[in-house]
Amino acid sequence: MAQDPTTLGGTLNAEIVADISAVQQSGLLDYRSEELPTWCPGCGYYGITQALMQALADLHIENRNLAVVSGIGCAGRMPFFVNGYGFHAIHGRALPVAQGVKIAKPELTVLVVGGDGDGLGIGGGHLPHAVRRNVDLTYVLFDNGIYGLTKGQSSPTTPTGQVTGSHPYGNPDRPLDAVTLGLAYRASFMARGYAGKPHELYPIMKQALEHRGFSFVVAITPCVTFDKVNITYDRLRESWVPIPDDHDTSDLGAAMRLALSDKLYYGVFFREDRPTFNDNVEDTSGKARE
Amino acid sequence: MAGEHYVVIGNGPAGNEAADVLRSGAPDARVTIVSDEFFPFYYRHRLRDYIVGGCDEADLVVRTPDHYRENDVRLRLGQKVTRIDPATETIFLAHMEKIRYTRLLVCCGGTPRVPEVHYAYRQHLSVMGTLRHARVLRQKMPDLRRVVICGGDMISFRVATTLATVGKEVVFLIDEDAFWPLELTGEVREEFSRALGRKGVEVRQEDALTGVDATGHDRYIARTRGGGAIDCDLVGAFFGFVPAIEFLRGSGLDIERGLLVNERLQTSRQGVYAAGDCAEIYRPDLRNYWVSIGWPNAQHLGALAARNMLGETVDAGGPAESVFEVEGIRVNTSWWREF
Amino acid sequence: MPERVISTHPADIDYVRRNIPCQWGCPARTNIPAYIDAICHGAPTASYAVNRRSNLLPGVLGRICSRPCEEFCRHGDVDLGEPVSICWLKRAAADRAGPDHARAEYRLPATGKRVAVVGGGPSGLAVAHSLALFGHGVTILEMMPRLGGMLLYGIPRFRLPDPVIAQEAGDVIAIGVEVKTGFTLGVDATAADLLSQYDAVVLAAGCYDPYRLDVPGEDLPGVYSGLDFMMRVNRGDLPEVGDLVIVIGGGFTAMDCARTTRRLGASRVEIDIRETEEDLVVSREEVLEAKREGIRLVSLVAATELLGDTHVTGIRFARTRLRTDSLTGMKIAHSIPDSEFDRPVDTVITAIGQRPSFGPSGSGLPRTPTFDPETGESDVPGLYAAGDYRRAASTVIQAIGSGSEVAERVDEFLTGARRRRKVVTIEPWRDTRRERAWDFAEKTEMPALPVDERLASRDVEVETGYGDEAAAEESRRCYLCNLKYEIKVSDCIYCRWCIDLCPRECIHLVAELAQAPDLRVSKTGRWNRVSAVVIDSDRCIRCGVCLRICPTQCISVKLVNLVDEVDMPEGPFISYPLGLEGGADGR
Amino acid sequence: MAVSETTGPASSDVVIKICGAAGDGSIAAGQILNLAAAGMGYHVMNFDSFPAEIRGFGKSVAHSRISVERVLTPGTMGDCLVALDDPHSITELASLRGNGIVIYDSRPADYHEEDQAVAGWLQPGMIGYGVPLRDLSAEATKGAKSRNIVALGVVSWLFGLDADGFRWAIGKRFGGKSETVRETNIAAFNLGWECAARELDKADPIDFGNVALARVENVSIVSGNEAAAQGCIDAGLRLYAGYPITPATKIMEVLGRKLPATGGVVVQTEDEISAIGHVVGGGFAGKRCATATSGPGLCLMVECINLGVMAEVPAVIIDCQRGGPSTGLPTKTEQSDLNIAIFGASGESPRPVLAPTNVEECYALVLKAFEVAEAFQTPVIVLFDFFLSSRMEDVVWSREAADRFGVYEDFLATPTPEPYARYAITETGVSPRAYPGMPELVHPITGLEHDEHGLPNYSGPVHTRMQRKRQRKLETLLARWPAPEVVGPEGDLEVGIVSWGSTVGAAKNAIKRLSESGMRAGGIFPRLMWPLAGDALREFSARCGMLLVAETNSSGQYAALVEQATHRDVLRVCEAAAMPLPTAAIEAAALKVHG
Repeated sequence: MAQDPTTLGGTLNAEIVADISAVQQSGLLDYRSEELPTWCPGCGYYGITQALMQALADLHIENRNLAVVSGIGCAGRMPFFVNGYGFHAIHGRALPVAQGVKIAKPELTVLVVGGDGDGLGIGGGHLPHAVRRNVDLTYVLFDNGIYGLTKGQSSPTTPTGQVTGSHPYGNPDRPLDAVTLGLAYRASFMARGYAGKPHELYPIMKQALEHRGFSFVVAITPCVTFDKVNITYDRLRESWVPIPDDHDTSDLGAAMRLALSDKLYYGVFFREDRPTFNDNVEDTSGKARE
Repeated sequence: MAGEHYVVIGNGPAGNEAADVLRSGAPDARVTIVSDEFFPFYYRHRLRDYIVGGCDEADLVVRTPDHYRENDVRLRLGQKVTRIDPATETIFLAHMEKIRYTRLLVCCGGTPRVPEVHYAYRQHLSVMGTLRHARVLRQKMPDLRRVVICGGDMISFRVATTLATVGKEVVFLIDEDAFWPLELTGEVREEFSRALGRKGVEVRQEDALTGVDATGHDRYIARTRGGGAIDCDLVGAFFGFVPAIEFLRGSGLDIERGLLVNERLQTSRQGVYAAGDCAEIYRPDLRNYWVSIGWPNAQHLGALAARNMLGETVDAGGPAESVFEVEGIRVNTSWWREF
Repeated sequence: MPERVISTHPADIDYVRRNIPCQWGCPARTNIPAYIDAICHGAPTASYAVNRRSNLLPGVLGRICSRPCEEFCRHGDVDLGEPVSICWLKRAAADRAGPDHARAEYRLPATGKRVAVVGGGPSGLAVAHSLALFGHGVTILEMMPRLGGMLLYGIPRFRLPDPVIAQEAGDVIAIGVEVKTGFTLGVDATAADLLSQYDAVVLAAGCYDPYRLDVPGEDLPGVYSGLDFMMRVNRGDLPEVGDLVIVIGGGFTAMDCARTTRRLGASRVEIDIRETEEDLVVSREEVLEAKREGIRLVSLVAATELLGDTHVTGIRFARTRLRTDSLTGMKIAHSIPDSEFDRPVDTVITAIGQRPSFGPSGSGLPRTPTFDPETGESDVPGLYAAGDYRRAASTVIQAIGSGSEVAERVDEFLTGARRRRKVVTIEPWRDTRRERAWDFAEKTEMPALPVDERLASRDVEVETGYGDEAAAEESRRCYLCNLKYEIKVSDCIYCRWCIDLCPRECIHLVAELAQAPDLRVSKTGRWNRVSAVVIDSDRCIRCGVCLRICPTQCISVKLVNLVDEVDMPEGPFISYPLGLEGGADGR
Repeated sequence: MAVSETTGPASSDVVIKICGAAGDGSIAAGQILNLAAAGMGYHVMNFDSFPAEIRGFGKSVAHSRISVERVLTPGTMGDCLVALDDPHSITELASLRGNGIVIYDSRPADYHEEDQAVAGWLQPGMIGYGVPLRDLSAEATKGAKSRNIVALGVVSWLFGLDADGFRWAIGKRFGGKSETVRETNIAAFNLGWECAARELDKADPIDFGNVALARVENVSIVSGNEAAAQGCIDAGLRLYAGYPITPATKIMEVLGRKLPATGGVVVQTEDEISAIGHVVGGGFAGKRCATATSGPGLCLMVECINLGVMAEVPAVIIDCQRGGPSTGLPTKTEQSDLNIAIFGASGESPRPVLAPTNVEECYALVLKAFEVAEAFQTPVIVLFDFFLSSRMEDVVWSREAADRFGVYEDFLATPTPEPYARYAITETGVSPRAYPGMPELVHPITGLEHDEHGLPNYSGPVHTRMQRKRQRKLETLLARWPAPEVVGPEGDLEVGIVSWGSTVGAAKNAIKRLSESGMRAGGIFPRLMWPLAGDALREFSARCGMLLVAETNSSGQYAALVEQATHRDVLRVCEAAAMPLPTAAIEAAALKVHG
């Protein structure tokens, strides 16, 4: 009967049996809340979430030590779907709030999520400073080039010419590139991935979480509801190229050249170890006590 | 009996009587009536007056919805049961909802029968069993001049005479099966024919319907075995009623024409009972299966079924209430017999 | 996944049982989705050939099959309407198949062994056909002047015209089977005689010995057994029929007899059964057709005595009551004491079944052989039984299915090896693009003659067959259960796009998967319990929407076929369904 | 069928609610229904509620009232519920009349558990029409997504609303889409209509008679936001700067489409701070500029508005209020930004605040706001709310309508050089204004306190003088602005109702009902919220035995101002219940107090 989808058969079934038990044993379900995400069906955010949760599970991050901070927007809903301490803050201010969280309680793993409008539009001014302070956060920018929650207006990363709710004659502005920005600000970890390839995105997420300092991951994702033309699965599927193996992630210039090239690279562009804000706090307090 | 859910399918005399008994016998239980008709419990026998404007819909009502609210009976009107599953004690509704019961009573009455030999043109035949049918007929009434009636169950006599009384031309085709399912002697049959004739109905003996052609909107030619071709505005088929239990097929209940029940009105499946026109019971005195019909019988059986559902052991045996008076002629019959 | 996997894994065979229910429901394991798909794509000859491989007589079965498959068709699941008219589509293929369809796709080298098959009915033909393919020399020994057995003599012409039988029986002979007619077992030769002349003997002599009511008056004039009645009619030796006829029994033969008596002039015909109409094995269409012809059905009655002095004049019946057998769940009718009543009658036909007419006298063996009703093997080496003869009267499709199986055992006996077996082929397949709207298409009814035209002639075929459009329309209703749409769990991102766009809610979020005994999954709405998104093959309509929409392209289609694998000298031959490998069908 | 608050033939005034999960298309269906009905010549009012999630699982209800007469409120109880999904529709049954109609899907994809089907909850007396919406949708468009359009076909047949009118409206609604989309949706409509005609037994009395009134195909069925956009355009808006925020975004979208053709510019800024910055900058440059936002955005804008007040720069800010505080209830209505609009600022920052009461006034008052801003050289805040922003009414544009709120051209004095004082002290408080591009009048402006020439000056006398000057501009405005609307009989009143903004419709209905029940009831409804019309309020108050203030917030923000002005306690009829304050609440409050 309908209640019992029967995917039987020895040869036919071996794979699904193995896969389901793999999912159950992976631990990623521990990072999901009970509520089903309210994102539109087909949304790329699911792919990003899948990769992120796999990474969290791999690193065995304790739920009680996980803080997820977001602003406003579709991605802003993330804290409701994660089994951890979530803070759905206000528009554009996720980074300031998250910095406060991390500085006040350094033992937390602080994950900041938000969309392109939240992070590069209204909150764009906060980004360089979070980077500058090198607060040990993992910031995942869900970049779909659209304002989804308000039903389809142009965002800072909407391609030029795209027709949107706010630009019925085409968006006149040149889109920002989050990776170039992050590199220019010299984020101590700069990477990019694609929502439709969670297998490739997952190791990036893992490295970002492991990195000490501000790690900035740009996850390119389609908005299946409001952009059926530009940033779509069909178009993105073809255009992704892994960062060459011989790329030196400590070479900021090389990273910038990759970011500026016409190709859509995924992987880690740049990373460097430098003292985090909290390191400096300890340093300063040490000095003060002297 | 908290936790019990008594579900009654059918909102006629049997169902309402049963619901009353269940309500008073099990004050804490849930009682639900499900009926596929929107209209509340109404007097069916007034329909023939209704179709000719002799009374209005308000006059048909037996009980208003308030009654059920006060009685704490959940009345689900306009909800059709499509099947039941005694194994999981579930009934399924046409609007695709499942309801679980602990005891179920089926008393959904009958639906007009059209014999298979008339299947080829059944879309042109008018029937009358419910208010819904009656509404259609009432609407057509002003435009009716000539009506052909075939079949010949008890309602047919009443309708034919009523129509004749209001000045419609009525042609009544009577063949050897006409009085089906009544088993009448030749004399009684003659008596019926004469009674119809007296009321102004044209009776055509030994003739039967063999085809109906639609010649326009509500215009038909009724073809008969005797080679007749009757121009008319309506062809009424009155071949009695069959229990409206098509939805029970495949549920594992024993069905002959009706739902077969034992003396306690229990069907072949645990927890499922039947009463009224759709319950068929073996009567040793008649050496036959039997359906007791009519309003008082239905109420009586509904109450008996309810008492059995409540855990009593009450026998529905006893003499068959089967004497009816039609047009002053007394007949002894079951609602329907084999066909 | 490689191009095509061939599996003999029991779980894969079991997959077919559960997921291609029509094919498994067919005793001959006819590849139903494949042949319907072929019709759908305008390849009737391929469709006919796929049929013929398993059921040998598509034209015959397309008319009179008991259709066990349709009972299992998912389109007939609760709330899904009527099953696909699998049987009538078979006829549609047969009506259109070209004359040059394949008669033998493979033929093993000659073995020099000789086998006698007693009986040229459906099972005998099936045994002979398979044994011939295995390379053995086969002789059919038939009692009647023509091949066909019960098809020819037990079924009225208005349901199964003579030329159809002649054509399809002829196709079997055409591959090189010898036929001897006028042979009666126990008269012309005993089983022992045959065993001495042949390497193996298969008894497929059918059931011609009618069961009796065992009530007083059964031998009165005017009382016929159903099978005798039909055989006489089919031989042209018309029995005398009165005006008032009562047929006792509720099987196909009873229906056939009743309908035949209407054609012979009876005006009031009744079929009286012990149980109720609900419980009849014949299809509801068959009952409806009988009723349209004016025949009445009386249930819950059991004849206790046939009345009359020189000729039957009445029947004494008792009313019955149904009881459900607690062990089998079967309904059994018991007579009610003191419920007898009498009915007048002119002619009585008893049609309550038959049994094999082969008694101890016919074997010629020291002791009566016993046959295993499952396998058809006997305790005498080389002696087998097939069809009705093996396991009491049943259906044509069962007879054919059992014929093929017995032939495989005979071959194993003769060669010492099992040379043909069922295997499952699994391979990637393409998008199907079935449309949801096809779900709402009503079952296409079989066109039939008006009742007066039917009754006017004894033999004119009642059902006239689907037209081209009707066949195409009906074939589109098939869900193609041989295709399995599947989500690869490890690539899924749980985005639920497929669920959202799925037209029939056949895709579910599931939590658990219990391994034994069945692989069952439980649905969940809790995000932290969702371990997979799974397509329910039971409800999937193979529209392909999910396949096209999936962001990570993690959905695939696999074609699953249950087919024969034959050990040919040059390597295994797979009876892969024709019409699927491109070419004619244009799929 | 007993119908809603206005009188009129019962059979031709109907409240239809189309309910579904977000994404089921209930809102779109409502829009088509409105357009179709308005095109047929009926009056419509529509007020939808939908969740913040685009899709997902929130409830979404299109609420349309269609009547042969002009409609004051959308009505709370529905006459007909179109159930596009079951769980949400079951909850919506509570706001359906006892003899209401439910149109539901008779063939969903799977069985409902007991009590999960809306059809199972129909009370005796209600009328259910089961139609296989999903199946018909699949037949028409190969998917379940046109169930809403199929349902419209049913509505059309059932209520005798001209099918061609619907086809016309569907054509218009999908005008931008491909021919196929239009055709398949019309096919879906037709299937619904035909199925209803074939299968349904009509059992309800609602009947519009299938006769369209005089067809008005040029009618505008617009929301408050669309009316606002039109007001901006007709006022000669040159620059609109904004940032997307519910429920104000539509204003930007409409302007984005229409403004360029008039030579105006729409800038989508990176946030609201930037948006108001653009507006103040543009105002400084001498152009008419505006922005629209909602509460959270207004919070961000406050410092720049304050700058505009200080530097005396014209600007128009439309605040489409929504439930707060903080991000709050983005898709629910509330009138709770009154305080921030009037008082939100550092220091004392007087500026005019306007509040329209219906869609037509959204147009008129926005248009007028530009004139006031320019005449008095100040930011003007216009308070909308979600209810006004998104509800739709049939409107005919009329510039004259705006002028009933006064004409202020005479304040536009031409500045004279030698020596030019940007902030010259005048009797009205208004100083002749020059802006960049004007020769010989160059001057600085600043957010610092300044003297008449615009130069920073922190001295006590200057600050006092300038504070008074800025305050005096509002007094001038108040004196010029027409007296507030007062309704009801002259003389003493048993109950007087003060209300503002979108609650005025309900207040007027309440007065009507109270009067019908024999009570002497009246009301006063200011559009100029600030400066407060104190004299008018006091005068009205003096006539009233009981003074009620009705508004859709929980603390009674306007009530507090009225209390201050009238020196008496008022009865606060205020409730922030994520929906407009209903007529019944006002009526009940009045009756309760009055016995």
